[in-house]
Parts: sequence; structure tokens; C-alpha cells
Amino acid sequence: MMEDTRIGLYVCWCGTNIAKMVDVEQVAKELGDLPNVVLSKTYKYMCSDPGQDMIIQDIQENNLNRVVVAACSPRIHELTFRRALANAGLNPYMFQMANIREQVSWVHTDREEATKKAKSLIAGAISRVAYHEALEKRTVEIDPATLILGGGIAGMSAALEIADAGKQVYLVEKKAQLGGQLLQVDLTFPFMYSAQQLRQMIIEKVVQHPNIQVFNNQVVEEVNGYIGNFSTQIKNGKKKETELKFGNVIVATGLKAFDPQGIEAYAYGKFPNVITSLEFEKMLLKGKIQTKEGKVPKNIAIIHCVGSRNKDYHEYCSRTCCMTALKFANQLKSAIPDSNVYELYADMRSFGKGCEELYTKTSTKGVTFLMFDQQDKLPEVIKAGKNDGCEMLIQMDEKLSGEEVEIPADLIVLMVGMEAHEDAKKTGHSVGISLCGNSFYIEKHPKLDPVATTTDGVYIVGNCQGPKDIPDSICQAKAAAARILGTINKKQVEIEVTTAFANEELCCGCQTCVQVCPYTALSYEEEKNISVVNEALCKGCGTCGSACPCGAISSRHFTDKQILSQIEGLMEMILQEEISEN
Amino acid sequence: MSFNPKIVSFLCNWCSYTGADLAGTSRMKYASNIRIIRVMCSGRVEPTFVLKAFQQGADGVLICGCHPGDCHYHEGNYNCLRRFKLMQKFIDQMGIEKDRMKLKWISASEGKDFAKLVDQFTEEIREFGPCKVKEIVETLS
Amino acid sequence: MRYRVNPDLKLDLNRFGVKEDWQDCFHCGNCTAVCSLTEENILFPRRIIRNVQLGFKNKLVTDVDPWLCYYCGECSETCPREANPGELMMSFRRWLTIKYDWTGIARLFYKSLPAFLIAMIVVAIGIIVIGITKDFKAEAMMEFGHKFEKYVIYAVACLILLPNLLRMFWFVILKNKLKVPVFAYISNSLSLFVNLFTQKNYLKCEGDTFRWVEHLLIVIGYLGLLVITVFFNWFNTDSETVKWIGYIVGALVFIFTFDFVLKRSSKKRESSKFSHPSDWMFVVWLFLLGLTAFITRILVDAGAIENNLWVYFIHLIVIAQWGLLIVPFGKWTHFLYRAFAIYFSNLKQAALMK
Amino acid sequence: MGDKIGICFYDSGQGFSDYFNFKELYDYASGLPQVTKIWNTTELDLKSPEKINEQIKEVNPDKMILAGDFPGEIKNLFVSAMSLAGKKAENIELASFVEHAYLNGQSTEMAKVVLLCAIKGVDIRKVLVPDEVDVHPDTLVIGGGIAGIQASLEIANGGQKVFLLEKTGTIGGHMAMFDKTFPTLDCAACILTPKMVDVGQHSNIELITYAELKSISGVPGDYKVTIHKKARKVNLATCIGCGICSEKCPRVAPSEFDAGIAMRKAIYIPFPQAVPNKYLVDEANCTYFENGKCKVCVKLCPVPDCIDLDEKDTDVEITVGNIIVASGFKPFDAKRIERFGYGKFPNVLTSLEFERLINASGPTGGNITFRSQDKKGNWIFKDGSGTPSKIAVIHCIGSRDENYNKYCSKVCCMYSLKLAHLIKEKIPEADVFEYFIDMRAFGKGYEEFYERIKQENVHMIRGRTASIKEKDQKLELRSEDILNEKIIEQEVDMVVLAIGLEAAENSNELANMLGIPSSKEGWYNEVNYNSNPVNTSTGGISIAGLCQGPKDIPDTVAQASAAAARVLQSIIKGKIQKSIKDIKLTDVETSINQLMKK
Amino acid sequence: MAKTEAKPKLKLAVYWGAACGGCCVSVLDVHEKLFTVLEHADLVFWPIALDIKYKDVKAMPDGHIDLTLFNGAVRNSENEEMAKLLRKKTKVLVAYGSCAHMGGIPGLANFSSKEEIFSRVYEESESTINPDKIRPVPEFEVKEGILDIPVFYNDVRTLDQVVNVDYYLPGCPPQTERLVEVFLAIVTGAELPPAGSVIGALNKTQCDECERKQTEDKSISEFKRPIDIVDDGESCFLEQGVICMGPATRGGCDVRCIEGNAPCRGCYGPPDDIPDPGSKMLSAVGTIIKGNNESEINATVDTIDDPAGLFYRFSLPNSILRRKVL
Repeated sequence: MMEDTRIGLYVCWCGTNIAKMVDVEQVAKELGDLPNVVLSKTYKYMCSDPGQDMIIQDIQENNLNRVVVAACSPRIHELTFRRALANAGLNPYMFQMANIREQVSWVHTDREEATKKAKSLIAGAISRVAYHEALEKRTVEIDPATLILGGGIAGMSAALEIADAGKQVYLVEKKAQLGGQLLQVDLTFPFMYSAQQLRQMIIEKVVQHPNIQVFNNQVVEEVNGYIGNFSTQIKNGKKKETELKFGNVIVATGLKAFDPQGIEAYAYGKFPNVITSLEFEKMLLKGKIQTKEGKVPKNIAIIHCVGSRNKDYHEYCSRTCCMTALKFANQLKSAIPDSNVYELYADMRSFGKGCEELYTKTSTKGVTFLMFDQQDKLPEVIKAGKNDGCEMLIQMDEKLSGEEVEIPADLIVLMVGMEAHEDAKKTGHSVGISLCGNSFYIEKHPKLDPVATTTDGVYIVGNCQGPKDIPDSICQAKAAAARILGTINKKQVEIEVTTAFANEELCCGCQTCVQVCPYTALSYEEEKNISVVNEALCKGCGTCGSACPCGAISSRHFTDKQILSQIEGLMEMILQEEISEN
Repeated sequence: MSFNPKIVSFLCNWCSYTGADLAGTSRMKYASNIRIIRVMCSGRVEPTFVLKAFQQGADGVLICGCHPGDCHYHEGNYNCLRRFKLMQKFIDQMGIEKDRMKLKWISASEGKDFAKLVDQFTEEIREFGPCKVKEIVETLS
Repeated sequence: MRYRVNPDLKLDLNRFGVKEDWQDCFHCGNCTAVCSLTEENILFPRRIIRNVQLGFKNKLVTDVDPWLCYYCGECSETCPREANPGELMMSFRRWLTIKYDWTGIARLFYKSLPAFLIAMIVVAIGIIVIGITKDFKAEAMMEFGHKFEKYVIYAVACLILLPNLLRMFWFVILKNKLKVPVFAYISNSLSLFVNLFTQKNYLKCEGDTFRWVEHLLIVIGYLGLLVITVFFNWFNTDSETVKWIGYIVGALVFIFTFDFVLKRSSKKRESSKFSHPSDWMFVVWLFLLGLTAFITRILVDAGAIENNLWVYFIHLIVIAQWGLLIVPFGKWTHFLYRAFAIYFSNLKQAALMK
Repeated sequence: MGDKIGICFYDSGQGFSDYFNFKELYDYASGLPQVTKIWNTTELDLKSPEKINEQIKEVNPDKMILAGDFPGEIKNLFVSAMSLAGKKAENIELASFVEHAYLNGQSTEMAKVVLLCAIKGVDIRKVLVPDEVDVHPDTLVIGGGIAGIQASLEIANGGQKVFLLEKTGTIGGHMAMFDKTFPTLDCAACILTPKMVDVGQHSNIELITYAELKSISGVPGDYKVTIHKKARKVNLATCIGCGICSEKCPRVAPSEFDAGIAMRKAIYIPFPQAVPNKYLVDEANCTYFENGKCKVCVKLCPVPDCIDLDEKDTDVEITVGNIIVASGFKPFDAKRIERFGYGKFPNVLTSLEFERLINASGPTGGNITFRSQDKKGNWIFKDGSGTPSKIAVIHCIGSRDENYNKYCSKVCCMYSLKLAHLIKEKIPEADVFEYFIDMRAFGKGYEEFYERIKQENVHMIRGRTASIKEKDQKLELRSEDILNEKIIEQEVDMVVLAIGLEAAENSNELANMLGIPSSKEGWYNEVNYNSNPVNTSTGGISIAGLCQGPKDIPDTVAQASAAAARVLQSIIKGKIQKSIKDIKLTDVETSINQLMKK
Repeated sequence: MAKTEAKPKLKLAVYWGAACGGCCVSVLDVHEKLFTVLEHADLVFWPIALDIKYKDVKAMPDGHIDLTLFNGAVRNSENEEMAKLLRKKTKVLVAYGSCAHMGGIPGLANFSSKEEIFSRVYEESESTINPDKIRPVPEFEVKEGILDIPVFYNDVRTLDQVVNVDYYLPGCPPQTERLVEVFLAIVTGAELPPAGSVIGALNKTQCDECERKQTEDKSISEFKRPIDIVDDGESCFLEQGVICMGPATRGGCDVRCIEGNAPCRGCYGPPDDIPDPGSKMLSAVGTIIKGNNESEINATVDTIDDPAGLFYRFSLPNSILRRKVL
């Protein structure tokens, strides 16, 4: 090493979060004696301003050239501290974090063991940081155009928000018509506003917008490139493929309705007058509420949570069905005033603006509410007897009365939940984003970054992130638009620095790496007989480095040396502890 | 003193490390024998690391990545799986019980599964007893 | 047993005074919990609201719980949905009254105010006709009146009240297939009488002692008046004691009923917010009953009854309407059903305990 | 042309006739050509489509317009009635007043526009397009909670200047007070503080704390805003945050950040991770302002002239093109419901107090203890005053209740479940009782969280607690256990009231100042519930977060970013739309006719 | 040829440890260049060629020898003793050939223990008749005194695991040309690379020089032994399913084996700074296994009979694990 390695070690208390389970003072004291460690301190909240100021000051006063902070998960504060290093004039990558909260103090119960574990993790970090190299930030230009996948309300709203700022938008819709799920809705809950008006207006605006190019009946197979510089091939009408270039991608592919055929108890497909909420919505759009036989139904039952909140189908709540069901009940009572409407529900989730009020109103209109257990005992639809005076009967355990009851029904509406499209995974892969357990796209942070994804420049909005209603979808769409407009406004964005790097001197040109890279960041250069890395495409996974047989490729910030020395550092500390114990 | 297994673990940043963090934020308790090393992708895990861990005295090595098909980098976890299988065969030849290394898929939401996995793996390694690699290497040099 | 949901019941129930507020109930359980009369197996009003909402007529008719409520109004006051459970209970008691009544006359009267008014007029005319036959002689009239009272009491008790009570017993005990230990019938009979006269459960309604006292005084007054007039022939007695007791009980009746009338008109209290015609009839007629009796006796004492016979005549009409219509088919039965409900409820508990 | 048009007026009876003069609208409509017949729903039997059909048949209109506050409510009735006459559903058009015309209180004029558009068959959204004017590139964000922080960062990261105005001494808002956030249970501070630090350090953000909006003038795109800066009495630039002043300060007052369950000094930092991390003097509780003596802080402060107790409030004026309102909410005052004994029984807490109690950074270091009195008689929480073993959480306090707030506060179910989990974590053997009506676990991962809490042996009771009584130091809760059909009288040691959310204090004042409409409850209204959930009818002003209505953190963040989108859009374009609310009927009549010709 | 008296001649030694003798032969392979060598150097010790006893070496002053080419691994106490002796007497000690460098073929003995080897060799092997199970013993008393033979160690070690090594000259055996180049470099006083370097070899791996056609498609669903394929003589061995250590083995041998249509076995060892000689290749081979599902992968892995032997054919003692755990 050219210069002395001078490491500063900081152990965070995190209030009592860490200090309660880890003897931070002891840790700091003992590890302060490790080679290259020139100072070692503890502080209540390292992430706080004073905590960071302390690091900055120490770097400047003690010529530290490397810093280790033992605190929470690097996923939370690595950036914070890197920034502090940068503020102190040190390269931000001369930093390593030891996760002694999420992976020590919060998961262990023996203080001594936890302290030991913390020590070894920090020792690993200290050992590793000595091999860190300065990495420089780089930026790429942002192509001001945006690609939006999905022409539902979310996709269209995002498109308009961006296009209105004068920027180009490519809107790709799988179906022949824009509008998505909104196409099937007559009125929106809770205020019974016209969805038709809303839809017509937005579609017209989108179609006529000079900055929006709509591709109907199209699916994007693969998106290449990286933030600021994506491209894809797309068929323009029936013409041949054209290449689109764009700087950001918004995925707004929505969800689809659950197919209730799998729930035997509801006899969907068996009885013609058991219909899904979508089919009922169509009926409302047409304006005629009637049974398959063409009669006006007298008894209408609406069953909630179909395919939702049940381990056998989907565990999650589909969020909008309760309100849609209340809307239906109101529409029914309005259209057929003397009908009997029954709502079979599990929990009434009327939580939005004006929603609880709609629930009250629905009750006042004389709709009968019956509660069932959506987990253990679903209501059962059976054929009614001759004397029942109706076509079907629903048998259920009614929780609020504690009785077994039967409900006469001429028409049964199943409030089907929402679930991911079959091709969600494929679409996700084409733009490089992943799914969570329920096949919704996973956001960068469930709370503080609900529209961004772990892939820079790719955003998820609307239902494809999880079920939601129209205003929430629009909010998300606009939120993504904000981020994109921000980057467009700044014209450039910083890109990944921890990419792979191919050493020309070592590469033998075997091309093993080329095959491995999922981002085509590696290519073979015949003239020199070597592989080269396009660092703008590289996302830094490091698989190529592991595949390289000759050690020519290294993953910046995750080099063999760094990881091996981390292993060494932490194992040595464990053994040292063991020896001192025996 | 009773045998306290030493386990080195490589976790991918996106699913498994996050899953481990989730176990933490959810305060799920698990055995403290594990030492986690973060890599960006399980595809980064090289046999060298595993060998190094054993050489340095680890009794078991746990590798976790995203579930098949969920890899943040599309296929890194498959690469890991392939290497892992070959690696297992190799260490078996080298006289190290092949189950001293384990590859499991842990997603970002599976904090609970992670905690369970650690406990279980720790017990499995405890059954195996100490790994002798370090001892051998030390007597040799 | 599987019950059929039948939302039509509400159409039926609407006639008994309640507004459809109870439809708003979202079953938070507040009313049941806030009620100080609810116990382990005695859950109302929510359970009853639920059964009404779902239209379980058969179940409802066998339910004794509604009678246990004294309508303190706290449930309605604190109801988060303003579903007015207290008033539903009240209306529901009216509904039960007609269900117990074997004659069907109560049903007619409750549902149709005109029918009731016609009946009242008919009774009044009847008395007038009798008055004509008696030439409006004070002595004859009073003698008739005295006998009339006696016979009406016996007749109403035997022909209407007793069969109705038996029907109630049939509904709430036999129909529920409760196996009541024989001993329980006896052991609880004392409390039946206590309750009958004191309505002491009223006291459990927190903070409403005054209302109970009022209620108790009216009961004392009313029963006293009944006994004193019917069995001690108050109007004609010479006993000073009887005379003064009569004054006191008579005064109790009309003074406190007057207060009731005032309260009902002011609608300040939760229990007075909604009034069914039967409520008005009950308090007003009781008031008139007390007042006319009181004045009649004053007139007797003053020796002016002969010249003011119309007072007694009105009293007689009131008595007749009261005895023939309000007692057997009107709100008066509450008095009886309430006390017996407690008795039956105790029997039920005993059966369930077993 | 020459189609016959029938109109039916409908008032849903929610009090909107105060804003829309139906009489005037009736008269206006009857003066319009083609309008053949006007009904009022009060004259119609809304229970009988047949009868309505009869009445419609007489006139036989080609198009039927339903006009009113929420005309969608009767749409299906008319669809039924019209279909009896063989007419199609498309022939019915809604003239929805609240949706389009409830923009600034007295809205009859705008309702006429709505009505006219419906008659002419023109989409109102095309008509209500204000002219564009130049925009000043700076933005004012009102409120430094998570919504304000997010919106500010979004704009600042887009390269534009932001003034972030915060009423209290630090940004962070309510979120900073929370312990963990549902359903992932990451700690609120852990995820929020980096953002706060970001705001504090951002070169594009000018943080104005301890200040309030005083007045506003100007037009969209060019607002002159006067900000009243309360005297902090500590120099922001020179304070080093050493804390000596606070340490020696003789006076204490309930800590706002700790929701009043612990005390702080009269000179204080709201909380350790506050941004800016500088002290401030609470004039109301300072000895100096009572008798002109003390000044201990001034004497001890190591930085010369840093503390100036005689500093006076000042006003500053700034010019901005856009404003984002993120003024947040206020928690429901649990004292209003006497039955629960809050304020009377020391161990009945609000959920906000409990958040602080259970928070590792709270006064007890996260230990759940009983409330006790300090030497001066203040009821506070401090470590070591006993551990409760039975804790009840009661949902829907002040929410879903006609007597208080009708609406659902959206977050209480989930935060109550979270609290249950946290209690179980701190005191594993504790019995936790959750009293709820409907469990509203609706968001991503919420239902799964609910299932998890159920697995943790938390007692879930469907049934609202009616009252709390104190019995021998214990609290007795009476409620109906609906699913198990029994009355339960549960003795517990501590009760947490899951209080709902209400519009912020002075929310109406602010709304009036900015000219944005708000609902009866004080929540700010968006320009259009469905199509435009962040903009308001005043040009250049957007709303974000809780000030628009209760919502959880992800929705708040999304909305805040969405508000930023409009701002960035206008800046990129250099143009901003004027206020929709200022559009007059006379202005748009011609454009409506033009649009119709097309 | 004019004599240049200016410089004294270099003193040169060649020794073999556990080796096959091939390395010594490779030194002989200098052929006519021997004269050039002798012009500049005196051979002071070379058991295979000269009769100089150990005691003679011991008698030399320390640092007397300028250059020692030590070939062969350290298998027994004699190897170790000589390695230490020569280290003491030599200025520049070169680990010559794969065995000294990485353990070489004798290093494969690290898959077994001494006991296993002895029982195989002295008892079980097909050509052995040893009913009394007589085994060699390090010391044996005879009339004349004590006879001793070197102690056979349990493990094979590389030269640098016993003594400090200045340079490594890899190969099994090393290319003689490389030796001459190195020798001449020393003689001419050219600047020597830093101590510890590998000399006489390239840092790029074999593929760089390999003439065979390579593509990026290396997905393999079945690995084969060389005898199982009909080599087309043109395409990359790996792509034909034969594990060729070429990609992970430093060049310098002029791709001798591959030129001869045999896959590289890796005698030259990995390039600089690779922590383990076999694991990189193991990783690369693992990577190119075809398919994503486990059973497919398992089937392919099964076609690699002896990964340890393949990837560590010449380098087991030099690997991270050093030997099999027994």
C-alpha cells in the first residue's frame, strides 16, 4: 500500500437498540487495538448530525483514510456515512459498515455472545476496508423520452404528467384499446362519479397529445440499456420494428381479476346467475340488471373477499373490493328499489375519503350485511328448493348473530380480488425488476420509496405494485413522473460505480464471462482477444468475476481480496476470542 | 467447552441480506453462530471464498440468494447453484462433509425463514462437530 | 337450526314506532357493553338488532331479553352510528306485546291508531249509554262503577292477561325447549313479586334513581288507587285512613304522570325522544285516571258530587277505556310482562345453568 | 339538433345546498334552449322506476341530465326508468357539482358551467382549462413532516430551489415520533432520519423552521409569501448543539416530541436527531420571560452571543411560483370521550403517547412502565415504575363515530396491531387485547401482518369497548365479545386508545389564506377526487399527505411525490395554469359552444 | 570464441526432491546450449549428474552457490533437510518445475495419508508379497550401528512451504527455452523481477496463445474425458465438453499439450495473485454447466468424475485446503 492505512472505527449505540445487547464500549476499546486502527469511538447515534460531524472532524484531524462504522444495516445508512466521508474530502468508498443491529443486537439474546459476534463482524470490516479502493462517481446523460408499459389509468396519468412538461412519452398497451380496468367501470366509489367521463377525457387527451406516441396491441419483449439510455425494439402498427430510445421506464401493467372457478363453494360456472364483479359491472354499464333468464332479480347477494384474505387463494387483501361492493349495493338499491341486497363480508374495509360515509349510507338504504369467516368457513351457494321462492340459497355461518343462516338469492355477485398477470415475471425481467411474494412488483422501499425499484430508471405505479383505487394509482403515477421529470430537468444522473472491471493484462479472451452477463455488459473484442465491460450497462452483480477462470475480472468494491480479507479478519477474531476463553 | 460451530455466510444484497435484516427489524431471534458477509449477488460467491472460510476455521458455510427466478440480476443465483453443486462434490472429495455447505433461497420477505434456517443449520453443523481443515493447515505450516 | 334471512320483517316493525335507524348498526357491540343490565347470557340490544336486521321472527318471538331493558337511553346516546338501539328495543317490546296477545286486538290497536280511537269512542259511548240507563244518578252510577271495575279486573285478568302470560311462557320457555328445574319456579317467585311491585332492576340502570323513584311512586300510586277504589270502595268509604291513603295515592298518580307527560313533550331525554301513540295514551290516561279520581273524592267530601257528577262520569269513561282497552291491549301490559320477563329470564338462567 | 333535454335536480342531503343554490340553478337551466322539462327529485318517487318512467314518458326527452351534488347516486334509478322507455343508458348524463364545481365555497356559478357542459355534451374537464402564465422557479413547501420532506427532496433533487416551512423547531413531523412502522416494522427514525439529514444538507433546500405562513399575495406562478419567524432565541448559525444550556436550565415543560409523557427543559432540542440540530427557547415556560431574571443559559453558553433571549419575531418575504401544502393532521383529543377516562386515569394512554413510551428513544428507553408522578407532581413515564402485564388497545377512538368523527382514520387498525406486536416483543408474557370493529388491514403486506399478530397470541376481540372504570389501581374494560357471544369485563393494567386523526389546528385559516376548499371536517379538497388528487382549484397550489385526509406513510409519500410532479412539470415548461376557481361562466360560454360544434 | 575473464563464473546447483527426474532431464535438454551455460557457470552440485556428496555441500560456506534449481516436492525428511541446506548455501533459490512450485504429481498423495500409502505399497499392491507386513522404519539397528533412512511424511509440501523461495519456474517439466532465458538473464545481469515472482512463464493464460476456435457459447450438459470425444482439432476443448485447464493456467509452455491435441492439465499453475490454484477453474466450469434446474445440474456434475484431481492435478499441496481431510 502506498500510504499508511489509517482506519477510524465508530461503534454506534443506536440509543439502546445496539447498546442494550452489545457492549459497545468494550468492542470499541478492544478493536481499537487492531493493526491500522488509529482511533476508535462510540456514539449514541452515529447517523445523527453530530455523529457524522464527529467522523468528518476525525478524518480531517487524524488523517484517517479509511472508516468503519459498526451500526445498523448498510442498506439503511451506508449512503449517509459515505456522504459524510465525501464531505470530509475522503473517497466515499473508503468506508465499510458492520451490521451489528439487524444482524446482531436485534436477533440475539445473550449479550456476551452478541458482543463477540459484533467484534468479529467489525474485525472483518476493518480487515476488509484496508483493501478498499477509491472509486469515482460517474454520470450519464438522460434521454428525455420515457417508456410507459400499460395504458390504464396509472399509465395514462403518468404519460400526461410527463408529456405536459413537453417531454416525449412512448405508451405501450397490450390490448387494442387504452383504458385498462377503467374501461369496465360505470361509476367510481365512493362519490359515484362517472368513470366513463373520466376515461373518455383521459384517453382523448393521451391520444391527441403531441408528445405521446401510443402503441396498441404491443408488448415490449426486452428493454436494453440502463438509466438514461434505454432502448427497445417495437413494432409500429403493422410496420416493421423500430427502435425506441428513452431514459426512463414506468411499469403500469396493472393486475387482473381472480378467477373464482377454483372456489367450489361459490359454484361459479355451475350456476349461471353466479357472476363476478366484473360481469356485474358490465351489466351496470349496459344499464340492465337482470338474471340470465332475463328477469329482474329480487334477491341479490354480494360476496366479498373472493380469492382474497384466504390462505388457499391469496393471503392479501385486494383493497378495493369492499368499496366496490358497497357501490354495487347502492346502485342496485337505486335501480331496483324494492330488491333485497345482501352483502356477505368479512371485515368492512371502507377506509378512504368518503368511504365510511358510503358504508353508512348503504346501511341506511336497508342493505343487509352478513359477516362470514373468510379464512375458515366460506359461504356455500346451493340450488334452492321448489318452495324457496328463489333460485339459489347461500348457506353461511353468520358471525354477528352466531347463527347458521340461509339467504335467498336470484343473483350472486362475487367480489373477485386482484392478482398478478401471468406474464408479470416476464415483463419484470424485460425491464430488470423483481416480484415480491404475491407476484406484485417490489418497490425500492415499501414506505419511503414506493414507486422506484431497485433498477435505476425503472418505476412501478398503480396496481402492478399492489391493489389500489383510482386516486392512489394516479398519485403513484404522478410520483413516478416527478422522479423522472426531476432527472430530465437535471439532464444527467449518477450511475453505479461498483461495476465489474476487466484487466486487459490478464484476460485471455476465453469469453466465459460474455455468456454469463445478464445485461450484455460484457463483450468480446476480437482484435485484442479480450473481454471488455461496458460499465454503464453493468449493474455490479459480480457473477462474471466469479466465472472468470483467470482472475481478470474483478468486481469493484467486492474484489476477491476484499472479501477474502473480510473472511480472514472475522474468523481470526472469533478464534482469538476462543483462545482467550480457554 | 462445548463445541460452538462457526458459520460463515454469504448473503445476496437484494433478497437474503434484506431478509436477514427483516429478521432483525422483526426481532426474530436466532443462533449467534453465523457471520454474514454481504455480496451483491449469490452469483458473486466463489468457491475460493468457501475454501477460505474453511481454511480460516469455519465449520460450515451458508450461502443464500434470491429464489429461482427472482434474482435481482436475473440469473446470478442459478450460477451460484451450479457452482455450488460442483463445489459440494469437490469438498466431498476433499474429505469435508458436503453438507457443511448449504445453499438456500431466502427472499427479502422471509425473515422468519432465515431465522429458522440459521438455527437449523447451526444444529446440523453442531452434529458434524468441528471442521478439521484449519487444524491440518496449521500443523502443516 | 338454520334461519332464513328475511329483510321483510322491518316492514312489519316500522309500524311500531321505530325509525329505520337500526339499519345503520355496524355491530361494534357498544350498546351491549354500555348497558348495565347485560350479563353473561343476557346480551342486548345488539343481538336483538341483529335478529331484527336478519328478520329472525321465530327467534325473536321467543326472546325475553327486550323486557329487561328500562330504556335509560345510554346505548342510543353513545351509539357511534346513531342507530338508536334503545328505541328499537322499545318498539320491539310493542311488537312482542302483540305477539303475546292471543286476541289479535293489540295488533290492531298498535298498528292502527284510528282503530284504537274508534274503540275508545265506542267504550265512551257505552258508558254514556249506561249513564243514560242509570239516569245519571250519582249513587247508582257509583255503585255501577264500583262493580264494573271489579268485574273488568277479573275478566281482563282471566281472559286476556293470564292467557297472554301463558303465551309468553310458551314462547320464551317451552318453545326454547328449556328444561327448568321445578324448584326454580318456586325460588324465583318471590323476586317476581318484588319486581312486579318495585321494578327494582330499574336501579341497575346507572344514575337513574330518580326515574326509578318516579316510576315506583306511580306504581304504588296506581296499585294503591286500584286497591283502595276497588276493594275499599274509596269513593264511598267513611274511614278516614282509607280516605287519606286514597288521596295520597291518587295524587301520586296524577302528579308523577304529569311529570311524565311533560318529559315526553320536551323530548330531552333519550327515552322520551320518540313516542308511539300508545305511550301517549298510557301516560295521559293514567294522569286522567288519577286526577279524576282525586277530584271525584274531593267532590264527595265536599258533598258536591251530585251537582258535579260529570267529573265522576269522565272518571268512569277513563276507567272503562283504561280497563277495557289500555290494560289488556295497550302499554299497561309492559308492567306485567317486564316483571314476568325477569322471572322467566331467571328460569331460563336456571335451565341453562343446569 | 333540436334534441329534447330533460333535467332532474338531486340533492343528496349532505348539506351541499349551502354551496350550490339549487333554486338559482333551476332557473338558469330553465332559461336554456332545448331544456324541455326540469324535475326535482323531491317531486319524484325515488322508490319506483315505473312511476318515474311514466313521468319521463310524457316529455320523452332524448337526453336526460341528472344534476346535483352527487347525481351518480340516482343514475341507476334513471337507467332503470329510461330502459323501461326503451332508452339507452348512454342517454343519461351526469352534471356532478361537487366533483367539478366545489372549488371555493360559493360555487353556484361553477355549477352552472357544469350544467351547461352537460347540456351541450362537452366534457367539463376540457372547459376548465385556465390560461397559462410564467412561473417563478422557486417552490414553497408548507409542513416539514414526511410529506413535506418527500416533496421538497423530490423537487430539490430535480435541481430546483425549495423553501421548506416548518411550524416547530425541527422537521420530521409525526413520523419521527413513531417507534416502528407497519407492516415491515422498520423503525421510523431509521428510515426517516436519513431523509431529514438529506433535507438539512441539501443545497437546493432552504429550511425555515419555527415559522408560520403569515400572508400570501400575488398570482399563481408568482406568489409573494410572508413568513412569520418566531424568535428561536438561539442563533442557528453558531449553536454547536453542546447542550450545556439545556442541562442547566431550571425550568421544565412537557415535551411535545414525547407527546407530553416526559419533560423537557425550557431551552431544548426537540429530539436528538432533530434537523436542524439546534436549541431553541420556549418563551412560554422560561423564567426569564416571567420575571426578567435567570439567564442561566446565556451565562453558560460557550459560544458568545449565541443565545439572545431578547430576540424578536421577524417576518421575511419570499417569492415562489408554486406552493405545496403538507400541513399534516392533529391527533384526536381523547379527553372528549369521557367514558374512557383519558386524563383521569393515569394509565389510559393515547396511541401517540404509547408510541413514545415504547420507543427506544423515549423517556423509558422503550420499557413499558406505569405512569407516575414526578417530584413536581407532573404525570410522566419514567423507567422503573412497574411493568404492566395486561394491556388493552381500543380501536376507533373518535373515528367511525357519528358523535365525533364519522370517517375512518385509516391507519389506526394497523398501528394498533403494530403496537400489539411491540408489546409482545417487550413483554413476551403480557396479555394484549385488541378491541376492534372491522380490521382494516388493506395495504401491501398488511393482511399478512394481521395474520402474524394473530399467531402471536394477541387476544383479538371483535367488539368496541364501551367504558373504562378504575378498580383498585386496575382498569376494567366492559365490552361485548361479539364473535364469542359474551360480555367481557376485562381487567387490565394499561389501556392504549387508538386515537383517530383530525384536520390540523388552524387548517381552515390556512385554507382560507391559500384559497383552497376544505371539507366539513377540515381536510383539504383536491380539485378532482378521481382525476387529479393532488392539485387544488387554486393555480400553483398542491396538497400532499394527511392534510388531504388520513393516509398511511406509503400513500403519503406517493402523494407528496405526485405534488412535486406538477411543480417540476410547470418549472420545466416554464408555464403554470392559473386558478380553475377563477374561471367564470361568461369566460367559457363561447369555448363550450366551440367545443360542441366539433 | 574469445574468453571473457571479467566476471567470475556462477556457481550452479541442481537438486531434486520428490520428483520424477523429468525436470533434471529438462535441464539436460538445453542440448548444445550447455556449452554456453558452462561458459558462464560451474556446476557445483547435481546428484543426477555429478558425484558431489551432501557433506560437500554442507562444507560450503553459506551463500556459496549462486543459483539452485530445486525440483521436486517435499515428501520426506531428506527433501526437507536438503531444501533447508540448499537455502542456506544459495543466493538465489528457484523452485523448478511443478512439484517444487505447487506440489506437482507427487502432491496428489495428499489425497491419502501416509498409512494409506504404506499399506497400499507395502501390503496391498498386486505385485507385493509381504506376509509379515514389514514396513520401512526410519531407524534400524544393525551390527554396524544405526541405519537410518529418511522419514516419510504424512503430507507432501511445496518447496516454499518449507523454505523461502526466490523464484518459481513452473512446468512439468519447465520449457527448457524458458530456463535458458532465465539463466541468461541472470548471467547478463538484467534486472531481476521482485523476489517471489514466477519466472519463465506468462501471466496471461493459455487461451491467449491457443489457436483453437473459441466462442461465448460454453454451455455444457455433459463433460467428457479426452478419450470420449473425436477431437475436431479446431474448436476449444471446453466447448467440446472436455475440461481443459487452459483458461486458468498461465501460458509460457507454447500451449504444448493443446498443440498436441491434448487438453491442458494445468502444470504451469494459475496466474499471479490467484489465491487458490484450482478454485477459479472450478468456478468457471461450474458456471458453464447447462440448465437451471437442480436435477439437470446434478446430472451434469455427475459427468465430472474427479473434480479435485482435475482442478488440482499439479497443485493440491499448494491449494487452500492443502490436502484431503482424513
